[in-house]
Amino acid sequence: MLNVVLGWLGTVLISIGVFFLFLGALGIFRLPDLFNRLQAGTKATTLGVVSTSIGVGLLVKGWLPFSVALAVFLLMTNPISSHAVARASYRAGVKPYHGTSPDECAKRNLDFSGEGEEK
Amino acid sequence: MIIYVATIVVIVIIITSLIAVFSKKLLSSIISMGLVSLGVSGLFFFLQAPDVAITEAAIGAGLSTAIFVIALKKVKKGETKDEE
Amino acid sequence: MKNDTPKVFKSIFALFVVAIFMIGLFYAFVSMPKGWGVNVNNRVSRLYILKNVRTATRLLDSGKFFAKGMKPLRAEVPYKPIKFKKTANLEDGAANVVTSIVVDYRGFDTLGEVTVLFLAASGVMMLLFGKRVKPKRKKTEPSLIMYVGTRIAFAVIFLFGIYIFVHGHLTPGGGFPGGAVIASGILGLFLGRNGYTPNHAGLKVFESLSGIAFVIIGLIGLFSVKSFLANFLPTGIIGNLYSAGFISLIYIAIGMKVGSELAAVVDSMIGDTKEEWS
Amino acid sequence: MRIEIPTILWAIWFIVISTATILATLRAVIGPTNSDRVVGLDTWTTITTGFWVILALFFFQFVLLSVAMVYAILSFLGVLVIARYLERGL
Repeated sequence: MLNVVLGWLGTVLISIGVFFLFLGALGIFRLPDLFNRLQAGTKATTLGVVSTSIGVGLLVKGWLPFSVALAVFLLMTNPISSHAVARASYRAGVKPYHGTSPDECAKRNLDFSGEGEEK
Repeated sequence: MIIYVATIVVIVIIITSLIAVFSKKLLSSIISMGLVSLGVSGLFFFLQAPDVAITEAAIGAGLSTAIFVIALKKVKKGETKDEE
Repeated sequence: MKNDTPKVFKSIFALFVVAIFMIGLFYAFVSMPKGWGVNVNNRVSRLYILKNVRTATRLLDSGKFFAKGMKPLRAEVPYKPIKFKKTANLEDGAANVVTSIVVDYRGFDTLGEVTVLFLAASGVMMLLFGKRVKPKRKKTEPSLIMYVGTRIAFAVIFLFGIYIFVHGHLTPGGGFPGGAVIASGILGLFLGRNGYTPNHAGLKVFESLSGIAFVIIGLIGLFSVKSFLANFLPTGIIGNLYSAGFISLIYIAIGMKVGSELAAVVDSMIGDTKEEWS
Repeated sequence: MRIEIPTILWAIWFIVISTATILATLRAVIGPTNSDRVVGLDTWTTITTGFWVILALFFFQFVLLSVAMVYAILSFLGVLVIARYLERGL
Protein backbone atom coordinates (compact mmCIF):
# COMPACT_ATOMS: atom_id res chain seq x y z
CA MET A 1 0.00 0.00 0.00
CA LEU A 2 2.69 2.44 1.06
CA ASN A 3 4.73 1.45 -1.96
CA VAL A 4 1.88 2.26 -4.33
CA VAL A 5 1.17 5.61 -2.66
CA LEU A 6 4.85 6.61 -2.72
CA GLY A 7 5.17 5.46 -6.32
CA TRP A 8 2.26 7.52 -7.58
CA LEU A 9 3.41 10.49 -5.51
CA GLY A 10 6.80 10.24 -7.18
CA THR A 11 5.23 9.97 -10.63
CA VAL A 12 3.12 13.06 -10.02
CA LEU A 13 6.19 14.94 -8.75
CA ILE A 14 8.17 13.99 -11.85
CA SER A 15 5.31 15.12 -14.09
CA ILE A 16 5.14 18.48 -12.30
CA GLY A 17 8.89 18.84 -12.65
CA VAL A 18 8.88 18.08 -16.36
CA PHE A 19 6.06 20.58 -16.89
CA PHE A 20 7.95 23.33 -15.09
CA LEU A 21 11.16 22.58 -16.99
CA PHE A 22 9.19 23.04 -20.19
CA LEU A 23 7.69 26.30 -18.87
CA GLY A 24 11.18 27.59 -18.09
CA ALA A 25 12.40 26.83 -21.58
CA LEU A 26 9.30 28.44 -23.11
CA GLY A 27 9.85 31.55 -21.01
CA ILE A 28 13.45 31.74 -22.05
CA PHE A 29 12.40 31.60 -25.68
CA ARG A 30 9.47 34.01 -25.58
CA LEU A 31 10.17 36.75 -23.02
CA PRO A 32 11.36 40.13 -24.31
CA ASP A 33 14.56 41.01 -22.49
CA LEU A 34 17.41 39.45 -20.55
CA PHE A 35 16.21 39.98 -17.01
CA ASN A 36 12.78 38.55 -17.69
CA ARG A 37 14.35 35.57 -19.38
CA LEU A 38 16.67 35.10 -16.42
CA GLN A 39 13.72 35.05 -14.06
CA ALA A 40 11.92 32.44 -16.11
CA GLY A 41 15.05 30.41 -16.67
CA THR A 42 15.96 30.23 -13.01
CA LYS A 43 12.81 30.03 -10.94
CA ALA A 44 10.85 27.63 -13.09
CA THR A 45 13.70 25.29 -13.90
CA THR A 46 14.89 25.18 -10.28
CA LEU A 47 11.45 24.09 -9.14
CA GLY A 48 11.32 21.61 -12.01
CA VAL A 49 14.62 19.91 -11.38
CA VAL A 50 14.18 19.79 -7.60
CA SER A 51 10.72 18.24 -7.98
CA THR A 52 12.03 15.76 -10.55
CA SER A 53 14.91 14.53 -8.44
CA ILE A 54 12.82 14.17 -5.29
CA GLY A 55 10.22 12.26 -7.30
CA VAL A 56 12.85 9.87 -8.59
CA GLY A 57 14.06 9.41 -5.02
CA LEU A 58 10.54 8.49 -3.90
CA LEU A 59 10.06 6.04 -6.73
CA VAL A 60 12.96 3.73 -5.93
CA LYS A 61 13.80 2.35 -2.52
CA GLY A 62 17.12 3.62 -1.23
CA TRP A 63 17.76 6.40 -3.71
CA LEU A 64 16.22 9.13 -1.56
CA PRO A 65 19.34 10.44 0.28
CA PHE A 66 21.39 10.98 -2.84
CA SER A 67 18.54 12.59 -4.73
CA VAL A 68 17.80 14.90 -1.80
CA ALA A 69 21.49 15.85 -1.79
CA LEU A 70 21.26 16.58 -5.52
CA ALA A 71 18.12 18.66 -4.97
CA VAL A 72 19.73 20.67 -2.15
CA PHE A 73 22.81 21.32 -4.25
CA LEU A 74 20.73 22.58 -7.17
CA LEU A 75 18.56 24.67 -4.84
CA MET A 76 21.71 26.22 -3.42
CA THR A 77 23.73 26.91 -6.56
CA ASN A 78 21.15 27.86 -9.20
CA PRO A 79 20.22 31.21 -7.60
CA ILE A 80 23.90 32.06 -7.12
CA SER A 81 24.73 31.57 -10.78
CA SER A 82 21.63 33.46 -11.87
CA HIS A 83 22.52 36.34 -9.54
CA ALA A 84 26.03 36.40 -10.97
CA VAL A 85 24.73 36.50 -14.55
CA ALA A 86 22.24 39.28 -13.79
CA ARG A 87 24.79 41.44 -12.02
CA ALA A 88 27.41 40.89 -14.69
CA SER A 89 25.10 41.74 -17.55
CA TYR A 90 23.81 44.87 -15.79
CA ARG A 91 27.37 45.99 -15.33
CA ALA A 92 28.22 45.09 -18.91
CA GLY A 93 25.58 47.53 -20.08
CA VAL A 94 22.59 45.42 -21.05
CA LYS A 95 19.58 47.73 -20.99
CA PRO A 96 16.31 46.49 -19.50
CA TYR A 97 13.16 46.22 -21.58
CA HIS A 98 11.46 49.60 -22.08
CA GLY A 99 8.36 48.44 -20.24
CA THR A 100 10.36 47.79 -17.09
CA SER A 101 9.60 50.60 -14.70
CA PRO A 102 11.07 51.93 -12.56
CA ASP A 103 14.69 50.90 -12.92
CA GLU A 104 15.54 50.86 -9.25
CA CYS A 105 19.19 50.11 -9.85
CA ALA A 106 19.73 53.21 -11.97
CA LYS A 107 17.67 55.37 -9.63
CA ARG A 108 19.62 54.55 -6.52
CA ASN A 109 22.95 54.71 -8.32
CA LEU A 110 24.14 51.65 -6.50
CA ASP A 111 27.81 51.14 -6.08
CA PHE A 112 28.44 47.55 -7.01
CA SER A 113 32.03 47.35 -5.93
CA GLY A 114 32.51 45.34 -2.81
CA GLU A 115 29.18 45.47 -1.05
CA GLY A 116 29.59 44.26 2.46
CA GLU A 117 33.16 43.11 1.98
CA GLU A 118 35.35 43.42 5.01
CA LYS A 119 38.55 45.15 4.18
CA MET B 1 12.17 5.52 -27.77
CA ILE B 2 15.66 6.42 -26.71
CA ILE B 3 16.90 6.57 -30.30
CA TYR B 4 14.77 9.66 -31.07
CA VAL B 5 16.11 11.48 -28.02
CA ALA B 6 19.65 10.59 -29.09
CA THR B 7 18.89 11.96 -32.56
CA ILE B 8 17.79 15.25 -31.04
CA VAL B 9 21.00 15.41 -28.99
CA VAL B 10 23.06 14.80 -32.13
CA ILE B 11 21.21 17.60 -33.94
CA VAL B 12 21.94 19.95 -31.04
CA ILE B 13 25.61 18.96 -31.15
CA ILE B 14 25.81 19.66 -34.89
CA ILE B 15 24.13 23.07 -34.60
CA THR B 16 26.31 24.21 -31.71
CA SER B 17 29.53 22.99 -33.29
CA LEU B 18 28.70 24.90 -36.49
CA ILE B 19 28.12 28.01 -34.37
CA ALA B 20 31.43 27.41 -32.58
CA VAL B 21 33.27 27.34 -35.90
CA PHE B 22 31.56 30.17 -37.75
CA SER B 23 30.81 32.69 -35.00
CA LYS B 24 32.62 36.03 -35.13
CA LYS B 25 32.75 36.63 -31.38
CA LEU B 26 35.20 34.49 -29.46
CA LEU B 27 33.10 34.31 -26.29
CA SER B 28 30.10 32.89 -28.10
CA SER B 29 32.40 30.33 -29.70
CA ILE B 30 33.54 29.28 -26.24
CA ILE B 31 29.97 29.01 -24.97
CA SER B 32 29.01 26.90 -27.98
CA MET B 33 32.00 24.69 -27.36
CA GLY B 34 30.86 24.11 -23.79
CA LEU B 35 27.44 23.13 -25.13
CA VAL B 36 29.08 20.70 -27.56
CA SER B 37 31.00 19.11 -24.68
CA LEU B 38 27.88 18.73 -22.57
CA GLY B 39 25.99 17.21 -25.48
CA VAL B 40 28.77 14.76 -26.25
CA SER B 41 28.84 13.71 -22.61
CA GLY B 42 25.12 13.11 -22.83
CA LEU B 43 25.65 10.96 -25.88
CA PHE B 44 28.18 8.85 -23.98
CA PHE B 45 25.56 8.56 -21.27
CA PHE B 46 23.11 7.13 -23.80
CA LEU B 47 25.66 4.63 -25.04
CA GLN B 48 26.07 3.15 -21.52
CA ALA B 49 29.56 4.52 -20.94
CA PRO B 50 29.14 6.57 -17.77
CA ASP B 51 32.87 6.60 -17.04
CA VAL B 52 33.61 8.50 -20.21
CA ALA B 53 30.56 10.71 -19.64
CA ILE B 54 31.81 11.82 -16.22
CA THR B 55 35.30 12.50 -17.53
CA GLU B 56 33.99 14.42 -20.54
CA ALA B 57 31.67 16.54 -18.39
CA ALA B 58 34.40 17.28 -15.85
CA ILE B 59 37.25 18.08 -18.21
CA GLY B 60 35.49 19.29 -21.34
CA ALA B 61 32.62 21.29 -19.96
CA GLY B 62 34.02 22.57 -16.70
CA LEU B 63 37.74 23.13 -16.64
CA SER B 64 38.28 23.47 -20.37
CA THR B 65 35.67 26.22 -20.72
CA ALA B 66 37.05 28.02 -17.68
CA ILE B 67 40.61 27.86 -18.94
CA PHE B 68 39.58 29.11 -22.38
CA VAL B 69 37.75 32.07 -20.84
CA ILE B 70 40.75 32.92 -18.66
CA ALA B 71 43.02 32.69 -21.70
CA LEU B 72 40.67 35.05 -23.58
CA LYS B 73 41.00 37.49 -20.69
CA LYS B 74 44.78 37.20 -20.83
CA VAL B 75 44.85 37.84 -24.58
CA LYS B 76 42.62 40.92 -24.33
CA LYS B 77 44.39 42.36 -21.32
CA GLY B 78 45.33 45.73 -22.82
CA GLU B 79 41.98 46.53 -24.42
CA THR B 80 39.33 48.52 -22.61
CA LYS B 81 36.72 48.68 -25.37
CA ASP B 82 33.57 46.72 -24.71
CA GLU B 83 33.13 43.92 -27.14
CA GLU B 84 29.35 43.92 -27.20
CA MET C 1 24.51 47.11 3.24
CA LYS C 2 22.70 46.60 6.49
CA ASN C 3 23.51 43.33 8.12
CA ASP C 4 20.83 42.22 10.52
CA THR C 5 21.42 38.51 10.72
CA PRO C 6 23.71 37.44 13.52
CA LYS C 7 26.79 35.58 12.47
CA VAL C 8 25.81 32.50 14.45
CA PHE C 9 22.78 31.92 12.26
CA LYS C 10 24.85 32.01 9.10
CA SER C 11 27.26 29.50 10.52
CA ILE C 12 24.42 27.25 11.64
CA PHE C 13 22.84 27.44 8.20
CA ALA C 14 26.12 26.56 6.49
CA LEU C 15 26.65 23.70 8.92
CA PHE C 16 23.11 22.46 8.21
CA VAL C 17 23.62 22.47 4.45
CA VAL C 18 26.93 20.66 4.68
CA ALA C 19 25.49 18.18 7.18
CA ILE C 20 22.71 17.17 4.78
CA PHE C 21 25.34 16.41 2.17
CA MET C 22 27.49 14.50 4.61
CA ILE C 23 24.54 12.34 5.62
CA GLY C 24 23.51 11.65 2.03
CA LEU C 25 26.95 10.81 0.79
CA PHE C 26 27.88 8.71 3.78
CA TYR C 27 24.63 6.81 3.41
CA ALA C 28 25.75 6.06 -0.10
CA PHE C 29 29.10 4.95 1.33
CA VAL C 30 27.70 2.39 3.71
CA SER C 31 24.70 1.03 1.85
CA MET C 32 24.44 -0.06 -1.74
CA PRO C 33 20.92 0.72 -3.00
CA LYS C 34 18.95 -1.51 -5.25
CA GLY C 35 19.99 -0.38 -8.67
CA TRP C 36 23.61 -1.28 -8.11
CA GLY C 37 23.49 -4.97 -8.72
CA VAL C 38 21.65 -4.96 -12.02
CA ASN C 39 24.27 -5.19 -14.68
CA VAL C 40 27.16 -6.65 -12.73
CA ASN C 41 27.29 -9.75 -14.89
CA ASN C 42 27.99 -7.56 -17.86
CA ARG C 43 30.36 -5.25 -16.05
CA VAL C 44 32.67 -7.88 -14.54
CA SER C 45 34.73 -9.92 -16.94
CA ARG C 46 34.07 -13.61 -16.54
CA LEU C 47 37.24 -14.85 -18.09
CA TYR C 48 40.45 -14.84 -16.21
CA ILE C 49 42.76 -12.74 -18.29
CA LEU C 50 46.09 -14.49 -18.44
CA LYS C 51 48.75 -12.39 -16.83
CA ASN C 52 51.28 -15.18 -16.93
CA VAL C 53 53.01 -15.07 -20.29
CA ARG C 54 54.45 -18.55 -20.00
CA THR C 55 51.06 -20.22 -19.64
CA ALA C 56 49.67 -18.23 -22.54
CA THR C 57 52.55 -19.24 -24.81
CA ARG C 58 52.15 -22.87 -23.82
CA LEU C 59 48.48 -22.73 -24.68
CA LEU C 60 49.21 -21.04 -27.96
CA ASP C 61 51.95 -23.54 -28.84
CA SER C 62 49.81 -26.56 -28.07
CA GLY C 63 47.32 -25.44 -30.69
CA LYS C 64 44.31 -25.60 -28.42
CA PHE C 65 43.78 -21.90 -28.74
CA PHE C 66 43.45 -21.86 -32.50
CA ALA C 67 41.90 -25.27 -32.92
CA LYS C 68 38.58 -24.64 -31.23
CA GLY C 69 38.44 -20.92 -31.02
CA MET C 70 38.30 -19.56 -27.50
CA LYS C 71 36.79 -22.69 -26.01
CA PRO C 72 39.75 -24.38 -24.30
CA LEU C 73 40.78 -21.15 -22.66
CA ARG C 74 37.24 -20.61 -21.49
CA ALA C 75 37.03 -24.13 -20.14
CA GLU C 76 39.88 -23.60 -17.73
CA VAL C 77 37.79 -21.24 -15.64
CA PRO C 78 34.46 -22.69 -14.57
CA TYR C 79 31.51 -20.41 -15.23
CA LYS C 80 29.77 -19.08 -12.17
CA PRO C 81 27.13 -16.37 -12.22
CA ILE C 82 28.31 -13.33 -10.33
CA LYS C 83 26.15 -12.08 -7.48
CA PHE C 84 26.58 -8.66 -6.02
CA LYS C 85 28.05 -8.61 -2.51
CA LYS C 86 28.09 -12.44 -2.39
CA THR C 87 30.61 -13.77 -4.87
CA ALA C 88 34.26 -13.62 -4.02
CA ASN C 89 36.42 -11.96 -6.61
CA LEU C 90 37.76 -14.47 -9.10
CA GLU C 91 40.42 -12.09 -10.30
CA ASP C 92 41.98 -8.79 -9.37
CA GLY C 93 39.05 -6.91 -10.80
CA ALA C 94 36.53 -4.57 -9.30
CA ALA C 95 32.79 -4.24 -9.71
CA ASN C 96 33.51 -1.66 -12.40
CA VAL C 97 35.36 -3.41 -15.19
CA VAL C 98 36.70 -0.20 -16.72
CA THR C 99 38.52 0.65 -13.51
CA SER C 100 39.84 -2.86 -13.27
CA ILE C 101 41.36 -2.63 -16.71
CA VAL C 102 42.65 0.91 -16.40
CA VAL C 103 44.38 0.56 -13.05
CA ASP C 104 45.19 -3.12 -12.75
CA TYR C 105 45.77 -4.82 -16.06
CA ARG C 106 47.00 -1.67 -17.72
CA GLY C 107 48.46 0.12 -14.71
CA PHE C 108 51.74 1.04 -16.32
CA ASP C 109 49.85 2.93 -19.01
CA THR C 110 48.07 4.95 -16.33
CA LEU C 111 51.44 5.87 -14.85
CA GLY C 112 52.33 7.19 -18.30
CA GLU C 113 49.10 9.20 -18.47
CA VAL C 114 49.83 10.79 -15.12
CA THR C 115 53.31 11.67 -16.36
CA VAL C 116 51.85 13.29 -19.47
CA LEU C 117 49.51 15.40 -17.34
CA PHE C 118 52.42 16.39 -15.11
CA LEU C 119 54.46 17.48 -18.14
CA ALA C 120 51.55 19.53 -19.50
CA ALA C 121 51.04 21.25 -16.15
CA SER C 122 54.73 22.06 -15.84
CA GLY C 123 54.66 23.43 -19.38
CA VAL C 124 51.81 25.80 -18.51
CA MET C 125 53.54 26.87 -15.32
CA MET C 126 56.82 27.45 -17.14
CA LEU C 127 55.07 29.54 -19.79
CA LEU C 128 53.31 31.75 -17.27
CA PHE C 129 56.13 31.89 -14.76
CA GLY C 130 57.02 35.29 -13.39
CA LYS C 131 56.77 37.75 -10.58
CA ARG C 132 53.31 38.43 -9.15
CA VAL C 133 52.28 42.02 -9.84
CA LYS C 134 49.16 44.04 -9.12
CA PRO C 135 46.81 44.23 -12.09
CA LYS C 136 46.81 47.46 -14.09
CA ARG C 137 43.08 47.90 -14.46
CA LYS C 138 40.68 47.82 -11.56
CA LYS C 139 38.92 44.52 -11.12
CA THR C 140 35.30 44.26 -10.11
CA GLU C 141 34.78 42.82 -6.67
CA PRO C 142 32.35 39.92 -6.48
CA SER C 143 29.30 40.39 -4.31
CA LEU C 144 28.76 38.95 -0.86
CA ILE C 145 26.37 36.35 -2.22
CA MET C 146 29.01 34.91 -4.51
CA TYR C 147 31.62 34.99 -1.75
CA VAL C 148 29.51 33.04 0.74
CA GLY C 149 27.94 30.81 -1.90
CA THR C 150 31.19 29.65 -3.41
CA ARG C 151 32.62 28.98 0.03
CA ILE C 152 29.68 26.78 0.97
CA ALA C 153 29.70 25.11 -2.42
CA PHE C 154 33.42 24.43 -2.09
CA ALA C 155 32.88 22.11 0.87
CA VAL C 156 30.25 20.16 -1.00
CA ILE C 157 32.25 19.96 -4.21
CA PHE C 158 35.39 18.84 -2.38
CA LEU C 159 33.44 16.12 -0.59
CA PHE C 160 31.91 14.96 -3.84
CA GLY C 161 35.29 14.82 -5.57
CA ILE C 162 36.63 12.63 -2.78
CA TYR C 163 33.51 10.47 -3.09
CA ILE C 164 34.16 10.01 -6.80
CA PHE C 165 37.72 8.83 -6.49
CA VAL C 166 37.28 6.73 -3.37
CA HIS C 167 34.41 4.89 -5.07
CA GLY C 168 36.33 4.48 -8.30
CA HIS C 169 36.20 0.68 -8.19
CA LEU C 170 32.45 0.55 -7.57
CA THR C 171 30.90 3.36 -9.59
CA PRO C 172 31.91 5.14 -12.78
CA GLY C 173 34.51 7.75 -12.16
CA GLY C 174 37.95 7.46 -10.72
CA GLY C 175 41.03 9.51 -10.22
CA PHE C 176 40.91 11.82 -13.19
CA PRO C 177 37.30 13.07 -12.92
CA GLY C 178 37.59 13.28 -9.14
CA GLY C 179 40.71 15.40 -9.40
CA ALA C 180 39.06 17.61 -12.00
CA VAL C 181 36.06 18.13 -9.75
CA ILE C 182 38.30 19.10 -6.83
CA ALA C 183 40.20 21.53 -9.03
CA SER C 184 36.89 23.04 -10.11
CA GLY C 185 36.02 23.65 -6.47
CA ILE C 186 39.28 25.51 -6.01
CA LEU C 187 38.45 27.50 -9.16
CA GLY C 188 35.21 28.47 -7.44
CA LEU C 189 37.20 29.84 -4.50
CA PHE C 190 39.20 31.93 -6.98
CA LEU C 191 35.97 33.33 -8.40
CA GLY C 192 34.51 34.17 -5.02
CA ARG C 193 37.12 36.67 -3.92
CA ASN C 194 39.68 38.79 -5.70
CA GLY C 195 43.22 38.11 -4.66
CA TYR C 196 42.66 34.63 -3.32
CA THR C 197 45.88 32.63 -3.24
CA PRO C 198 46.10 28.97 -2.31
CA ASN C 199 48.91 27.54 -0.26
CA HIS C 200 51.56 26.93 -2.91
CA ALA C 201 53.86 24.90 -0.70
CA GLY C 202 50.95 22.68 0.27
CA LEU C 203 50.03 22.06 -3.37
CA LYS C 204 53.62 21.16 -4.19
CA VAL C 205 53.93 18.77 -1.26
CA PHE C 206 50.61 17.10 -2.09
CA GLU C 207 51.51 16.61 -5.71
CA SER C 208 54.96 15.19 -5.11
CA LEU C 209 53.86 12.95 -2.25
CA SER C 210 51.01 11.44 -4.25
CA GLY C 211 53.27 10.88 -7.26
CA ILE C 212 55.80 9.16 -5.06
CA ALA C 213 53.06 7.05 -3.46
CA PHE C 214 51.98 5.73 -6.86
CA VAL C 215 55.50 4.55 -7.70
CA ILE C 216 56.03 3.10 -4.21
CA ILE C 217 52.85 1.03 -4.49
CA GLY C 218 54.15 -0.28 -7.80
CA LEU C 219 57.51 -1.12 -6.25
CA ILE C 220 55.87 -3.03 -3.40
CA GLY C 221 54.19 -5.13 -6.06
CA LEU C 222 57.52 -5.64 -7.78
CA PHE C 223 59.19 -6.95 -4.64
CA SER C 224 56.36 -9.06 -3.29
CA VAL C 225 54.63 -10.47 -6.39
CA LYS C 226 57.52 -10.16 -8.87
CA SER C 227 55.75 -7.74 -11.18
CA PHE C 228 55.58 -3.98 -11.31
CA LEU C 229 52.15 -2.66 -10.23
CA ALA C 230 50.86 -6.09 -9.33
CA ASN C 231 48.10 -6.54 -6.81
CA PHE C 232 49.42 -7.51 -3.38
CA LEU C 233 46.28 -7.14 -1.30
CA PRO C 234 43.36 -9.58 -0.87
CA THR C 235 40.61 -8.91 -3.36
CA GLY C 236 37.60 -9.45 -1.14
CA ILE C 237 33.97 -9.65 -2.24
CA ILE C 238 32.59 -7.85 -5.26
CA GLY C 239 30.75 -4.69 -4.32
CA ASN C 240 32.22 -4.01 -0.89
CA LEU C 241 34.12 -0.83 -0.29
CA TYR C 242 37.24 -2.72 0.77
CA SER C 243 37.21 -5.07 -2.13
CA ALA C 244 39.40 -4.53 -5.10
CA GLY C 245 42.85 -4.82 -3.63
CA PHE C 246 45.11 -1.88 -4.29
CA ILE C 247 42.90 -0.15 -6.86
CA SER C 248 41.41 2.28 -4.36
CA LEU C 249 44.85 3.15 -2.97
CA ILE C 250 46.13 4.00 -6.44
CA TYR C 251 42.99 5.98 -7.22
CA ILE C 252 43.41 8.06 -4.07
CA ALA C 253 46.98 8.87 -5.13
CA ILE C 254 45.91 9.74 -8.70
CA GLY C 255 43.02 11.88 -7.47
CA MET C 256 45.18 13.96 -5.16
CA LYS C 257 47.84 14.36 -7.83
CA VAL C 258 45.46 15.43 -10.60
CA GLY C 259 43.55 17.77 -8.28
CA SER C 260 46.62 19.60 -7.05
CA GLU C 261 48.11 19.81 -10.56
CA LEU C 262 45.00 21.25 -12.15
CA ALA C 263 44.58 23.66 -9.23
CA ALA C 264 48.14 24.85 -9.78
CA VAL C 265 47.40 25.31 -13.50
CA VAL C 266 44.30 27.39 -12.73
CA ASP C 267 46.25 29.42 -10.18
CA SER C 268 49.09 30.20 -12.55
CA MET C 269 46.64 31.15 -15.31
CA ILE C 270 44.42 33.40 -13.21
CA GLY C 271 47.15 35.42 -11.49
CA ASP C 272 48.71 38.50 -13.06
CA THR C 273 52.39 37.99 -13.64
CA LYS C 274 55.15 40.03 -15.19
CA GLU C 275 57.81 38.32 -17.24
CA GLU C 276 61.22 38.52 -15.67
CA TRP C 277 63.32 37.95 -18.74
CA SER C 278 62.08 40.88 -20.78
CA MET D 1 10.79 0.28 -8.76
CA ARG D 2 7.74 0.50 -6.58
CA ILE D 3 5.22 0.74 -9.41
CA GLU D 4 5.23 0.24 -13.17
CA ILE D 5 5.14 3.52 -15.02
CA PRO D 6 3.01 3.31 -18.19
CA THR D 7 4.80 3.69 -21.51
CA ILE D 8 2.72 6.66 -22.62
CA LEU D 9 3.98 8.63 -19.62
CA TRP D 10 7.62 7.92 -20.52
CA ALA D 11 6.89 9.08 -24.07
CA ILE D 12 5.24 12.30 -22.87
CA TRP D 13 8.14 13.09 -20.53
CA PHE D 14 10.75 12.51 -23.22
CA ILE D 15 8.92 14.54 -25.86
CA VAL D 16 8.31 17.51 -23.54
CA ILE D 17 11.89 17.58 -22.27
CA SER D 18 13.34 17.28 -25.77
CA THR D 19 11.22 20.24 -26.88
CA ALA D 20 12.44 22.23 -23.89
CA THR D 21 16.06 21.39 -24.71
CA ILE D 22 15.60 22.53 -28.29
CA LEU D 23 14.03 25.83 -27.18
CA ALA D 24 16.92 26.53 -24.79
CA THR D 25 19.44 25.66 -27.50
CA LEU D 26 17.75 28.09 -29.88
CA ARG D 27 18.05 30.85 -27.30
CA ALA D 28 21.72 30.01 -26.82
CA VAL D 29 22.23 30.17 -30.58
CA ILE D 30 20.25 33.27 -31.57
CA GLY D 31 20.71 35.33 -28.40
CA PRO D 32 21.40 38.93 -29.38
CA THR D 33 24.04 39.53 -26.70
CA ASN D 34 26.52 37.31 -24.96
CA SER D 35 24.54 37.52 -21.74
CA ASP D 36 21.56 35.94 -23.48
CA ARG D 37 23.76 33.08 -24.57
CA VAL D 38 24.94 32.57 -21.00
CA VAL D 39 21.34 32.46 -19.81
CA GLY D 40 20.61 29.90 -22.51
CA LEU D 41 23.56 27.80 -21.37
CA ASP D 42 22.43 27.97 -17.76
CA THR D 43 18.89 26.87 -18.55
CA TRP D 44 20.12 24.20 -20.95
CA THR D 45 22.28 22.60 -18.29
CA THR D 46 19.56 22.74 -15.65
CA ILE D 47 17.02 21.10 -17.96
CA THR D 48 19.53 18.47 -18.95
CA THR D 49 20.34 17.66 -15.34
CA GLY D 50 16.68 16.89 -14.79
CA PHE D 51 16.71 14.85 -17.97
CA TRP D 52 19.62 12.70 -16.79
CA VAL D 53 17.86 12.08 -13.49
CA ILE D 54 14.85 10.74 -15.38
CA LEU D 55 17.14 8.65 -17.57
CA ALA D 56 18.75 7.16 -14.47
CA LEU D 57 15.26 5.96 -13.58
CA PHE D 58 14.70 4.71 -17.14
CA PHE D 59 17.90 2.64 -17.25
CA PHE D 60 17.48 1.84 -13.53
CA GLN D 61 21.08 2.38 -12.52
CA PHE D 62 21.97 4.29 -9.40
CA VAL D 63 25.42 5.12 -10.69
CA LEU D 64 23.98 7.42 -13.33
CA LEU D 65 22.72 9.81 -10.63
CA SER D 66 26.30 10.72 -9.80
CA VAL D 67 26.77 11.71 -13.44
CA ALA D 68 23.93 14.18 -12.97
CA MET D 69 25.64 15.55 -9.86
CA VAL D 70 28.92 16.12 -11.74
CA TYR D 71 26.91 17.79 -14.49
CA ALA D 72 25.29 20.18 -12.01
CA ILE D 73 28.59 21.09 -10.34
CA LEU D 74 30.46 21.74 -13.56
CA SER D 75 27.69 23.74 -15.20
CA PHE D 76 27.48 25.96 -12.11
CA LEU D 77 31.19 26.73 -12.24
CA GLY D 78 31.20 27.29 -15.99
CA VAL D 79 28.37 29.83 -15.79
CA LEU D 80 30.10 31.56 -12.88
CA VAL D 81 33.36 31.88 -14.84
CA ILE D 82 31.66 33.41 -17.87
CA ALA D 83 29.69 35.81 -15.66
CA ARG D 84 32.86 36.99 -13.95
CA TYR D 85 34.42 37.50 -17.36
CA LEU D 86 31.46 39.58 -18.51
CA GLU D 87 31.65 41.95 -15.54
CA ARG D 88 35.40 42.35 -16.05
CA GLY D 89 36.31 40.95 -12.69
CA LEU D 90 38.41 37.97 -13.65
